[in-house]
Amino acid sequence: MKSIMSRRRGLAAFLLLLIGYHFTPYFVTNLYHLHILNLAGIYTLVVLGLNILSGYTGQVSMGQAGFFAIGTYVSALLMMNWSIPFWSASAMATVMAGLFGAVIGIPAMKLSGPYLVLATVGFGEIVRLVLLNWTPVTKGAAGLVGIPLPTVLGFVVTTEKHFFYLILASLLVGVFIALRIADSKIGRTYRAVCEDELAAEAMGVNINRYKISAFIISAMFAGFAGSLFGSFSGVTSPDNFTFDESVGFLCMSVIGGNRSIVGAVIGAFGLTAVSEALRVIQGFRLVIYGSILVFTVIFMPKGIIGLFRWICGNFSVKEID
Amino acid sequence: MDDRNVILEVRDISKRFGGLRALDTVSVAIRRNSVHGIIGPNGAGKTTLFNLITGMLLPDSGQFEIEGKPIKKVRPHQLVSIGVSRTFQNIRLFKGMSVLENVMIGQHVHTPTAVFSIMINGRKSRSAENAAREEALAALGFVGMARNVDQNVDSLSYGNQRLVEFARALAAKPRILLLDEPAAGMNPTEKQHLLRLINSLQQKDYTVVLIEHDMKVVMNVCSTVSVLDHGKKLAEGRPEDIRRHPEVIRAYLGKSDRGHA
Amino acid sequence: MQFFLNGLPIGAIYSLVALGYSLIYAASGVLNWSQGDMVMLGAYVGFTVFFFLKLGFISALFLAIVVVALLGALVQYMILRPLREREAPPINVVIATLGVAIICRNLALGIWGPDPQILPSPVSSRPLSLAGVSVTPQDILVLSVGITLMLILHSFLKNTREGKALRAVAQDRYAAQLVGIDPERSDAVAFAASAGIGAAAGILIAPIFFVTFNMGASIGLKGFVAAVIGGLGTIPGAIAGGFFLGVVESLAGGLISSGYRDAITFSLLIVVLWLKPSGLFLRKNRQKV
Amino acid sequence: MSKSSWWERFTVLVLLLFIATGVGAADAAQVLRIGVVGPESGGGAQLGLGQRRAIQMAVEEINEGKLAGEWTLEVFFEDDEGNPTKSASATNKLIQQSGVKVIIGAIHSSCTLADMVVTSRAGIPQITAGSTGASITQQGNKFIFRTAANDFLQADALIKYARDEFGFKKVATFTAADDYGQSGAKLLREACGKYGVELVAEPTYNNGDKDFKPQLLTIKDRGAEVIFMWGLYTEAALIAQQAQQLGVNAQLCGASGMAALKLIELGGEAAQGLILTQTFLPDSDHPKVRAFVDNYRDKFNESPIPHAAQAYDTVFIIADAIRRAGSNDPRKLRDAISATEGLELVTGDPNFNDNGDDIGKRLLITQIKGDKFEMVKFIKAGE
Amino acid sequence: MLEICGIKAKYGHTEVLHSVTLRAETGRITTLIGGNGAGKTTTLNCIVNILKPYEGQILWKGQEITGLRSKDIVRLGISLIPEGRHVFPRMTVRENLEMGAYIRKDANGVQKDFEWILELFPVLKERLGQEAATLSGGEQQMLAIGRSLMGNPDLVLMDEPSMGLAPIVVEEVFSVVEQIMAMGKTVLLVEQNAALALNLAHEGYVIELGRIVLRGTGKELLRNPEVEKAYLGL
Repeated sequence: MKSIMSRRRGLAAFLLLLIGYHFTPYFVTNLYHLHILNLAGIYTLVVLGLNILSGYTGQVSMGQAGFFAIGTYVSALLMMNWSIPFWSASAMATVMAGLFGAVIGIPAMKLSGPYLVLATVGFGEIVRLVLLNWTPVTKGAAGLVGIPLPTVLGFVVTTEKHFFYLILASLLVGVFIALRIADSKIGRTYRAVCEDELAAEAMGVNINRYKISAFIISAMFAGFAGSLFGSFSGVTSPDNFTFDESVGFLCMSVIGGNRSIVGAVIGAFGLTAVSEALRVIQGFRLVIYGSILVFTVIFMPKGIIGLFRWICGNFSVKEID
Repeated sequence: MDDRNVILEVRDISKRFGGLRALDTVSVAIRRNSVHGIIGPNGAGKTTLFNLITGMLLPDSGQFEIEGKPIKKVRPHQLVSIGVSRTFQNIRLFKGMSVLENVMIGQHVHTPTAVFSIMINGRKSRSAENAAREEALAALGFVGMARNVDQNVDSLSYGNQRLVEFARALAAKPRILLLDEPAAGMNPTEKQHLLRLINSLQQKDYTVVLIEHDMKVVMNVCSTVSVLDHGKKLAEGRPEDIRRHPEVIRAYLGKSDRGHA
Repeated sequence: MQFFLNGLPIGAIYSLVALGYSLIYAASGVLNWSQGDMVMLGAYVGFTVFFFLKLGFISALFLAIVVVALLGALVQYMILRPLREREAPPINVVIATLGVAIICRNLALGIWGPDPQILPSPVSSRPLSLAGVSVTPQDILVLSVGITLMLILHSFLKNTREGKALRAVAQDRYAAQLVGIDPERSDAVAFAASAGIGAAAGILIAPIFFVTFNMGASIGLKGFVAAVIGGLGTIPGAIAGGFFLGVVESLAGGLISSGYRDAITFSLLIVVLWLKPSGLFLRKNRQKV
Repeated sequence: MSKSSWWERFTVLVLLLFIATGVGAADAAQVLRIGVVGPESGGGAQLGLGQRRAIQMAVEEINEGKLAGEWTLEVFFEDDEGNPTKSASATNKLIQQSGVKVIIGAIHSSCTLADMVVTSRAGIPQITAGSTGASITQQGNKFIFRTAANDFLQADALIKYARDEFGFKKVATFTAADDYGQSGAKLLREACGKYGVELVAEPTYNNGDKDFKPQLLTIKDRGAEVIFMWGLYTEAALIAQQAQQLGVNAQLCGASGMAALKLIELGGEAAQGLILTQTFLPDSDHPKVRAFVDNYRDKFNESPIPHAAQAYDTVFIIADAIRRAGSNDPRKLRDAISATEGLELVTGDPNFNDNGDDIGKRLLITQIKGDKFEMVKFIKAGE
Repeated sequence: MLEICGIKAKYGHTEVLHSVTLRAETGRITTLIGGNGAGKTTTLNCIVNILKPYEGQILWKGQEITGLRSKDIVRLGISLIPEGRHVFPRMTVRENLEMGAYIRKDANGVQKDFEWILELFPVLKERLGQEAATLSGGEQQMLAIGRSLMGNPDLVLMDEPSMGLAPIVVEEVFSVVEQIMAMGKTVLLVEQNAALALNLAHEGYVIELGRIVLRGTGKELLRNPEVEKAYLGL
């Protein structure tokens, strides 16, 4: 079975890369660079979930910032108001985001294309507006200040370097789970639902259940990422969760390569790095950023991972995602 | 007809699309272990009948029974558990997926979805996955596509795509298999192969319902043939009777002179 | 009553923007996320014509429509046609139009600066009182020009060769090719018409809401909501959806809570989508231009 | 070295590269690097770009006039798009990459709060010239200073003035649903209580809203005689216009956030008579103000917004602090800033309290007449 | 005269035409018959370049038209009446007919053809103001033919005009096909109803799996036992 072999090879290469990445703090001593890597790591978690949702089941979401926000606020409020430890708060935030994912998944059963996009946009905006206006709980526009730092086995995570390892560990788990989902019966069924709902249904797939479950999974990824994000930033406010943020997540997923877990990682790191690198240009920075988006989707229709696959030709990177 | 021998009964089914009466009080009884052909000119309502049986359309009136049990408001995906699976007239494979993956989807209801086990790559999920793969490979082996498992379905010829779809429907382990023009796009060799497959299915305790244009196929494998025309059942009987049925000939040839053979 | 009337002018603007979405969606199946930024560019071009070329309001309106319409056609030919030729998935088209929006917005920021600009109203701003409710001449202007534009668009689609070709492409792209229509050209016409209508909307609201480089984001989103509520891809739906949204917003803001106004609007939208995905104002199946 | 693995060598190589590109380079003597964070694109771009221009101007003036003693100021700008995450990244970049020793910014309170996490960890003083959110200076963070106008004094002065001068009894507030607007709303509410006027309505709006008629109609129905706005000038101009259209006769008042000449331009006729508290008057005879406004107009061909004046002053505070500290050590710099006194600047005589708030700001009550603000009352600090 | 020489075409990765060669003589009816999925419609789509053949040549009146844009092919007088009719559903019957003349500039000629078509299909005359979607299947087929004739084509390609129609309507449609031919136009008719088509046609081709397997005059093919077995099979 050739595919299994090349898949193993691809996975091994990818894991080797991650292990290499593990040593990053030894040579990236610039805290700013480390900070950006950490941020990219958190974004990657969101994009992993989104990739499963929009890449595998074809349900495009432009409201992912809403789930991200729910994760951030729920875990932050639990830690601040009830002194719940980080990991429990994070777990509850993840579950809460998942619940909202289920709620949004219900209309998604009936909707597709632009209608679903708009429903998710609406969801993201509703979340942001509620955070902004529900002042007694969310502190409104001022946001939450002094979100506690996470504790891992009694060790308080404080510096960028500490966060680097916490985020890296989360990322490894996240990538592993995403790969497992993508590479299992669930991922296969998602792709089938995306390719042909009718045929999938005729083969006994309960498409509604699968569509909702994809929303739940993506929401949980975003929710967990949100809980990390809150503690990482120390403060949070509705300004973090605008429509533009959701658009950014979607761009990462598509630019990296929709329907590819490795692509999600590449997209999140790549786009975060590009948008920081463009700081060199002061004036028309975002004009160039927009142009990059346009050119990529025209000339790399399958994202960066598609380009890799094309270059690698026979070496089937496709198999590892 | 012996009732115990009827596995699928269609009773007085009607369906309209706008002004068009696609099916008009059609009744068909399918006997266990038979190969039942449904023929008729284009637009006669054959595919509509399949779509109604599989729950993809809801009938305006009438009902279905499988093994004497009425099936009402059953969602399409639940039909597989009841024991019905189908192929499509315009091949509906999952593009961008491999042959094996396509057929493994057919196994969907027969393997557990062990969510937790999947996430940790546990033994339960691995054994389920292996079982699904074995079943899918067996189905592919049966239709003679075992060599192409890793190929993308896009790259197959029409005939082979039909075979993959056939294997996918078989992998769902149905009691009743609905085949919508399985021979369309097949060359004579492939058709022969298909005929053998359908015949051997009959011996394996399957019931096959078959929509087909190719009379050679129909005449060779079907034990009973129902003829639809403009939403109505025109005739039903053994193939050799049907081909001489004057109504059927008229339906197929219109009022034009057929010429002489 | 006052709330209801207040909703009408802004409703007319939403209708115009929604028309743009629907026209493009019907013709080419593309959801153009840069529609709102065409509104912004229209307002800026109008502003520039008015202040730097010192031409009147009417010529500003006219020139803005022409310039932005050309830009719309350019977007179709430069960006969407290559995407279609490469058979790019719909999500790539979404990202491409979002990219266009980002480019437009920040180019405008670079060219016209961050400060809001004002385009003076050609009519007096003194309110008139009619039967206890006050309306401004500008509101009346917005409504009348808006409705006129809708009528012009309607007649363009009904009576001109290009307009009919556009409808034909929208209804059946394949058959349209068979009678000799170039669908890419029709798409360009749809983009141009949508951008032109958007530009007109921009000029109309410029005296009321000012001109800013990021005005396109919210108005674009609202126009999209209006188009979907009315039934995406239909002309009457877009118009009805726009007015409906304008009035609902005004009522929600006035009677329930202004802070949650948009949240209410979006919740309503999700409910509408859930109950009637084909839009509020149209029978099922009755789709497209 | 004989046993060093490849990645150790690689690490050294990368480190050398970073040093070569000046990342870890030691500061050249007598240069103080200042980092500025603010929104130069996105919603608050007018504030961010106003801040950039004023700071650029101040730095040039200081360097030319050797006003910072032996020190030369070097300034680095970063855009945060009004997004707290990007703001924190930008601050990180300024500190780690550009090696700045003091940060000016940000403008959105949410961004400033996010930046403070970074600056306090790094031990770098941060001065915000724009954020007024109450929580910023109430955290006991010793590295944050604020040169924005003091909102408490403004709210207090406005309510008192409205009561004493016009005898208004029924008032309404109409505030932005952001940090700035909501802290203003709270202060106004407290001031109303203090001066015994009745607050009949407290509607809010979201930034970027265009239609304020529903809220204005509510205010009209409740019979408010005066409306206190707390937000930015674009919205204020729209509110003024729509109030006029709806026939709302209440007196309009606002605070320094909206005090820009652009307000007069955008608001047109409807903005006439609007009463504002602000920290400087563009038409004032005060020599500092004159010089600032004239230079700014010469350079950028437009009038400065109050925020620009505050940012401009902030650079002078830093110049003064570095001259006194004689070292660009962030801690010494911090101490020097907190000891600022006796400077006469465009918006007042800066003087920081224990929280880091500038309590030396001038406060003027002005009214829009024609195309300018006219002073109607001067309130000295601490009054 | 239309000549197709060895065209090959793919949908995605699947080759559907393996080499199709046929010719349609001027002023005659040529028919192409074959089962579902044999490549009949694909051949027609290749002629008007909706699907681009990747090999082979198509000549019209001796001029190569392979790879020309669809709209230019239409201008050369080739018109396809598609399978499933594809009338513009939300346009009135009149508008549909007008769209047929999209490429024409001669207003007088268009008007004349318009009147002629209404004579040909009296039923359309009664429904000029009605939206095409409200027509019955047979009426829609008439409209599709009428729309095509409005372009004054020299070559009419018809794809399964009998599909889904009642026998009596089919008869009407086929009598129109004869009238079209009588006007000197060239007709290439694709049909699944082989007996009907072969009875009408001067010349017939049998296509199977993307290959032409038989050719002959209509009468010859009707009597051919191979055709008999495969397509009439009764």
